[in-house]
Amino acid sequence: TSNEAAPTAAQTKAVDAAAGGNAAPGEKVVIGFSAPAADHGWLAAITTNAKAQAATFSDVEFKSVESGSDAAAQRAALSTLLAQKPNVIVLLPHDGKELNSFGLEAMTAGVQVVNLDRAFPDRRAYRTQVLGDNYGMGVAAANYVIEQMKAKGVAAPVIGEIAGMDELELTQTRSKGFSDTLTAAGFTVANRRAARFTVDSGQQEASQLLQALPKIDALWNHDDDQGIGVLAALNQANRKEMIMVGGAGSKQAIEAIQADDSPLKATVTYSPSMASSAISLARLIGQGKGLGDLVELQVPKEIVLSSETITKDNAADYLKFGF
Amino acid sequence: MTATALETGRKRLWAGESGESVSRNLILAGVLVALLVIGAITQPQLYGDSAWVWSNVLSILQLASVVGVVTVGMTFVIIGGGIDLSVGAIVALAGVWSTTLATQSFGAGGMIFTAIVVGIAVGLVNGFLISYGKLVPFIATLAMLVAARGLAASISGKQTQISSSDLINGIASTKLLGIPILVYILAAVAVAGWVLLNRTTFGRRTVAVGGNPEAARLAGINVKRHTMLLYALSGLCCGIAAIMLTAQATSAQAAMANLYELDAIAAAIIGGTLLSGGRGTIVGSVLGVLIFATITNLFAINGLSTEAQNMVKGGIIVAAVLVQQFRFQSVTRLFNRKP
Amino acid sequence: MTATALETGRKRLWAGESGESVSRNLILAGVLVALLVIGAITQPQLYGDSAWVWSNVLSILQLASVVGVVTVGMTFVIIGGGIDLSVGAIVALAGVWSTTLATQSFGAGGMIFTAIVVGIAVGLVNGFLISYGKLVPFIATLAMLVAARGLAASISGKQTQISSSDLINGIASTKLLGIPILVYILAAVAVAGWVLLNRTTFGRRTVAVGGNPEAARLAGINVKRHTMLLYALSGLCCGIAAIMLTAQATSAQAAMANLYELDAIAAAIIGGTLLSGGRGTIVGSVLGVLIFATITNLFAINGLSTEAQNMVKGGIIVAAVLVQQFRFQSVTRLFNRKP
Amino acid sequence: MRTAIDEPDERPVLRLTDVVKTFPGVKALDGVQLEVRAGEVHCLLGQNGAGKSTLIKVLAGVHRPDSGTVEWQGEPVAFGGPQAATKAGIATIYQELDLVGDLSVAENVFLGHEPRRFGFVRRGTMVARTREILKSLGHEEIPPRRMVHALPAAGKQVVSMARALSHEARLLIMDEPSAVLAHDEVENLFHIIRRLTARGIAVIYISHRMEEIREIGDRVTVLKDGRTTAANLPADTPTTELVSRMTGRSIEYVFPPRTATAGTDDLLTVTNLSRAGEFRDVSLSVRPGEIVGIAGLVGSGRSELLETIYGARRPDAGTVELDGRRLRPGDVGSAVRAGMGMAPEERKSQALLLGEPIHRNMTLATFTGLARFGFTSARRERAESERIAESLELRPRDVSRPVRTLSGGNQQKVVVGRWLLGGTRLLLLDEPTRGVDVGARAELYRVIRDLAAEGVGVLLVSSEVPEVLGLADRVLVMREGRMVREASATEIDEDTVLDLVMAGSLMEGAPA
Ligand SMILES: Nc1ncnc2c1ncn2[C@@H]1O[C@H](COP(=O)(O)OP(=O)(O)OP(=O)(O)O)[C@@H](O)[C@H]1O
Ligand SMILES: Nc1ncnc2c1ncn2[C@@H]1O[C@H](COP(=O)(O)OP(=O)(O)OP(=O)(O)O)[C@@H](O)[C@H]1O
Ligand SMILES: [Mg+2]
Ligand SMILES: [Mg+2]
Repeated sequence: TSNEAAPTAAQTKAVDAAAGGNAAPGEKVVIGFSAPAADHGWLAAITTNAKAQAATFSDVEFKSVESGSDAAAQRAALSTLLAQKPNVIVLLPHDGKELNSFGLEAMTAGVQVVNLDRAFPDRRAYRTQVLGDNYGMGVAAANYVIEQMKAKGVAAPVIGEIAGMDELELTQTRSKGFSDTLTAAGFTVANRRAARFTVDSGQQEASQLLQALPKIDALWNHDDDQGIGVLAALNQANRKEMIMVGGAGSKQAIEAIQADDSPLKATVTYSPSMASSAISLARLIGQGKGLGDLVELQVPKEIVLSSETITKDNAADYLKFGF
Repeated sequence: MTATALETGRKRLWAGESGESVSRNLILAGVLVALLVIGAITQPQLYGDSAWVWSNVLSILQLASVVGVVTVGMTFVIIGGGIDLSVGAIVALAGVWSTTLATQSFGAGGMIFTAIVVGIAVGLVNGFLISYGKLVPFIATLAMLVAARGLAASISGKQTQISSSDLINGIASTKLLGIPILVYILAAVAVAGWVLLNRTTFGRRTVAVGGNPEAARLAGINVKRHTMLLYALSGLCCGIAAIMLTAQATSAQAAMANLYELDAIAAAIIGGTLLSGGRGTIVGSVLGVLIFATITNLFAINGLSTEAQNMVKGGIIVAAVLVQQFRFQSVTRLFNRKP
Repeated sequence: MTATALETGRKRLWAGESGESVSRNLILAGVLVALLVIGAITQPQLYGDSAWVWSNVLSILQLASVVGVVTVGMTFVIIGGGIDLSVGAIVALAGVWSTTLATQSFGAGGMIFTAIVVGIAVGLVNGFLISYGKLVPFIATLAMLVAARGLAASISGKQTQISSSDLINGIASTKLLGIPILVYILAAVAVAGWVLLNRTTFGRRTVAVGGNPEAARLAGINVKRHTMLLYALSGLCCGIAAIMLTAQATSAQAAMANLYELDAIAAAIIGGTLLSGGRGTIVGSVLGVLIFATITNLFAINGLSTEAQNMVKGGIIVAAVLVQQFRFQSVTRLFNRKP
Repeated sequence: MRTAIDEPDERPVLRLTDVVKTFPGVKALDGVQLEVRAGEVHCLLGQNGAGKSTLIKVLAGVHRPDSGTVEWQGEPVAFGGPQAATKAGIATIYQELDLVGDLSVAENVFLGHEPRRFGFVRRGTMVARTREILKSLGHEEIPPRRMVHALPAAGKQVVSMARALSHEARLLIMDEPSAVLAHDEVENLFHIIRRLTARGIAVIYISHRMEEIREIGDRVTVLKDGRTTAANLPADTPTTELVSRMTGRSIEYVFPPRTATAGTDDLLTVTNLSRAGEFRDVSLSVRPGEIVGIAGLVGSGRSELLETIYGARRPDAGTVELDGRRLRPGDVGSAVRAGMGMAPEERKSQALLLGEPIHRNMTLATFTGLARFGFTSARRERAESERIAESLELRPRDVSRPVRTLSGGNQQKVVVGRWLLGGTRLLLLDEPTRGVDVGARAELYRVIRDLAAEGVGVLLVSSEVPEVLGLADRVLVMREGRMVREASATEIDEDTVLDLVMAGSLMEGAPA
């Protein structure tokens, strides 16, 4: 999160002409793009990244439809997009399962689909999926917490969790990764509140969580954007006793980790740079090319980005990825 | 002559009811056409392709279909003097309930049955709380909104539940004579709603109960029972919508049909339904839904950003109602001209 | 004795208003205490620590403060016969506008000024559309909801804007005599609202405009101008709330204050404000907000899952209103006992 | 400033010349002349819909006339709004009570011109002045701080009057002030009017009751179809002449002769019916073809009794039988199915769907019976309604007009007409002629008699004793919730009834 809207250069990647054949302008590719209406930083970054990445290619025509509040609205927007017959459609669905049928419809109509972030259950519904690792995020956050608790010698830590929008399946997956890993280490989540990925909901839920748990050893917050509110709540309640782990990897969060003056000690990534990658892959798919470093002639079916843990030690490396 | 507010109001009163609603709906149809024309002007290359135009019209109709069905039920509730904030939540609960593994094991019939029974049952609870518990409809259905979404989340374990019934999913993907089944369902519900409102004793009671409940009661109408039935009817529509939405998404989820209550209420009001009850038309409500769907479509084909969309959308809503309001008089005159 | 609806109505009519609203509010206070007692029973170890109890009370008050301020404005609008669905959007727009880099460069004063001016301006637009454009309040403010959120998103570029003013952020973190400033603001707004409603011509005329607009007009009250002012007042409250929320979150964002409109309307109605206008109390509304905040707190300290929370919340809303409704008679009797 | 008192000469304070006011589709005023002198009570007469209320709304600045001149104290004026008229000294008590239920008596009296300081209401001053005004009206028992919705109808009327008097008015307009008042209240009202006129204040008084006009009026102006048909007649002009000026016909303000011979078996039997705080131990019976009238003061519990018999309220004790079959207590539906019908006291709020057309209002209780398999038959409903409209001489005859556009008398005909459609065997009428003009009244009386002649039983409540005596075969007198007398209409006279009825004041029955 930052006050300036432009994506940092690092989140897009102009393909280096020297790196191989893929950089050279090829056949013209029309890429349609759709993501849900952004009401918070991460989603906003997805759209801006995709746009910016497309702009780096002279052979890509980029058509974006933004679409409203729910899956039905997105489906309607996508069908107008499909009717314009692009070569590839890159979409971040509201919900992978809900838009699975659209993927099938598009693939049947001969339009290649690149799914971003929220998996389609049906393998015929997409050409390629670029996914973040929600479960892995929970695992990474839990691992960091376990490591820290062990290091501090806390045997039965009080662990809190501020989740994102609870009705989204991805939130459930993240929480499951977190609690599975904690359980394996003999720990449990003492209290969990679900916020709505917004700063004010983060503040509100965190302030209530703090009431419920008079002492906390570790706190995982799913989303760095709502984390601004969580940190504000900690600050307002004057509670600094715990370590806090964030999620997604916003610039703001990485800077805070680097500064090391707040309970936020780490964040587990879920980078919106995946949108840029998806656009690059879509271009290659449209042109029938493969990934330069891979032996295969075509782009692979699925790419799952790993969730990395940013701490004070490696924060400098990640700062440029912060959104 | 300066026309004061009162005078305008009076004028409206003097217009024969049927003439009034017909002219009101004509204006709405005009707005709809204007929106399509704007589409054609801004995207001439797309509108040049007649196959595309046809598919675009179908896509608007499909987009409108689910909210349309919900709005028909909502229109009855509002005409009857109530409001139902829980429609979106009922759709979600019915959708989730009908896509549990257990329900799906009974096949498409079982799923449809479940959705409809759940819809009606929740509607009856709303109606009971309002009629016999004497709760304000706003509060009763707001509470139901919260509770039903909670129940839907707990049934689904907050997972998206995939519908594996080809029959159900086919509702969204199959076409009959080139027109998707979803559109037929909307048409059927709208026609049934129209007949029910205009041609049956149930419809007459609805207008009476919403227009003057005390008068209705003293004329021997069982106002409480009728109110219950209205919410059950809205629930039934939500059950049908749940199946349609599940078919479209080939899945159901506790967060589905989010804020449909606002869409449905707004469409009904734009369509000329009085929020205070006693007056409204099905045709108007359906036109209201179509207008909203067309606006969404217009934005999509022009690739407007969501924030620009929202700003313009607010403006269009206001403009649509204003046009309706100020053009009203002159059109009304046409219809009430004495021979 | 079986009490019919009519009878209850009659009895209520004969109860002097002040007695009525006092007893209604007493019941609400009772519900509030009951919720706190439930908290104490379910979490005895927490409630054993008096420092914790105090801090918990403060946290409930803080949680209630922002919605509380919005609800005071909403109460005026509803008593005056309207409704304002755009409050959440106004809070977001005012918050976002006051945290742009440009505005922040003027310091805390500039930010507060901006938030308040934006709030009032949007409120005036609402009021103008409703009074002079003759739009139904529901539609006008729904359109404004959509448009203002769109504008907020476009101003912020959908980014979260951090407030770097320590003065603003201090509003949420500073305490005076052990009580957070936010709570003082809520108290000040509520007291000002109470005085305005009960002791000034503006307030008394609000009741007239909402209760019987024709009578108000015949008494020479400029109903249109008064209606405009009511929406401006609601906008002002939203502006104040925007600053408070920005301070709490140390940032602002287009999606903030999501669905505050429903919270505020529900609180006002639970507090005894008639949705049809002409009746309502500030004390009741504030109690309504506190009840909702206490419910949230109760769920948090018991670690209930979101879905269980929602199911129970729906039940509590219904129960609170039912209790108010059925206990009403007996309490009323206490107050109207003949000597 | 010249006051009227200084000028005993006959110069009018108010003069209207050729005033025209058109509403879409209706010429409500079509050349009205009116002249009012200081210190007089000038009565306006006219049938329902003649334009009386419209005329006073023009005077009060609510409507602006299309043409014509209004001269006020010698100067031509054009009021921009109600406030301009009150400022000029014209205060109005409107036909529809213009009070705000959730404001106190004092706040209603001073609404729009509250005594204030820096926007704050000076409540002490306001209450004190209200108390003074109420006292001058002879109603110091009304507490200025009481919410208006807690007052009985007569009390509200007093508040309306107090509001008009709170302005320094030179002209006071009263649009049917007596319609909701009982006999003794009307006396009190006249007392107040006389005191005002003695101070030189002019009063325009509208009423459909001839006796009142004769008692209080000085001069009379008659309107017909928005035109002045007679101006400045003396108040003792014979009724027949006034009526013929109003209607263009000569209608006798008399009751049609009794023809019905009541059956012998009871149609309705009410036994020991009670409702706490409203009425106690009421027993009565009505035979087929019989008209039974109930007289009593406002607040004596007659409306409640009627509503309880009808099932709109649930009795605490007692039974209601129709044709020997007991009705389910508190169930209107079963009463209607058994053949009961009721025209309630407040037709606008209790009986009509104002925005709906006439025929739909007429068939409100019977459309189910006219329907087949739940489908309504618009054709049959229209035909039936048109038949009834014809027999009731409804104006306008076009049954697709919204009821809202009808005058009060015609609205009442629609309400009564509703029960002529089905097989109604017992009709309950609560104040059927309130606000109804002479012509329409005579028609309603005829309709009621005709019904009785067809064997329908009628139970009638009216605050006008002559109406009860003239119409009913048998009279019941109610006082404070009890039946105190039963007599054949021929055995009892008006004075006896009034003696029986009298007791108590306005606030009696209201909790202190
Ligand atoms: N605002 C209005 N718009 C249209 N028509 C109106 C309006 N007000 C009155 N009318 C019509 O104007 C005519 C005169 O009505 P008005 O209310 O002045 O009659 P009135 O003499 O007061 O009758 P009543 O004795 O029943 O009170 C009627 O035909 C009425 O229907
Ligand atoms: N709103 C009310 N609430 C409680 N009691 C009431 C109310 N209105 C009237 N009452 C009481 O009920 C009884 C009957 O009142 P009501 O005015 O209906 O009698 P009525 O004979 O029908 O008079 P009217 O001539 O006005 O029709 C009285 O004791 C009165 O005090
Ligand atoms: Mg009149
Ligand atoms: Mg009565």
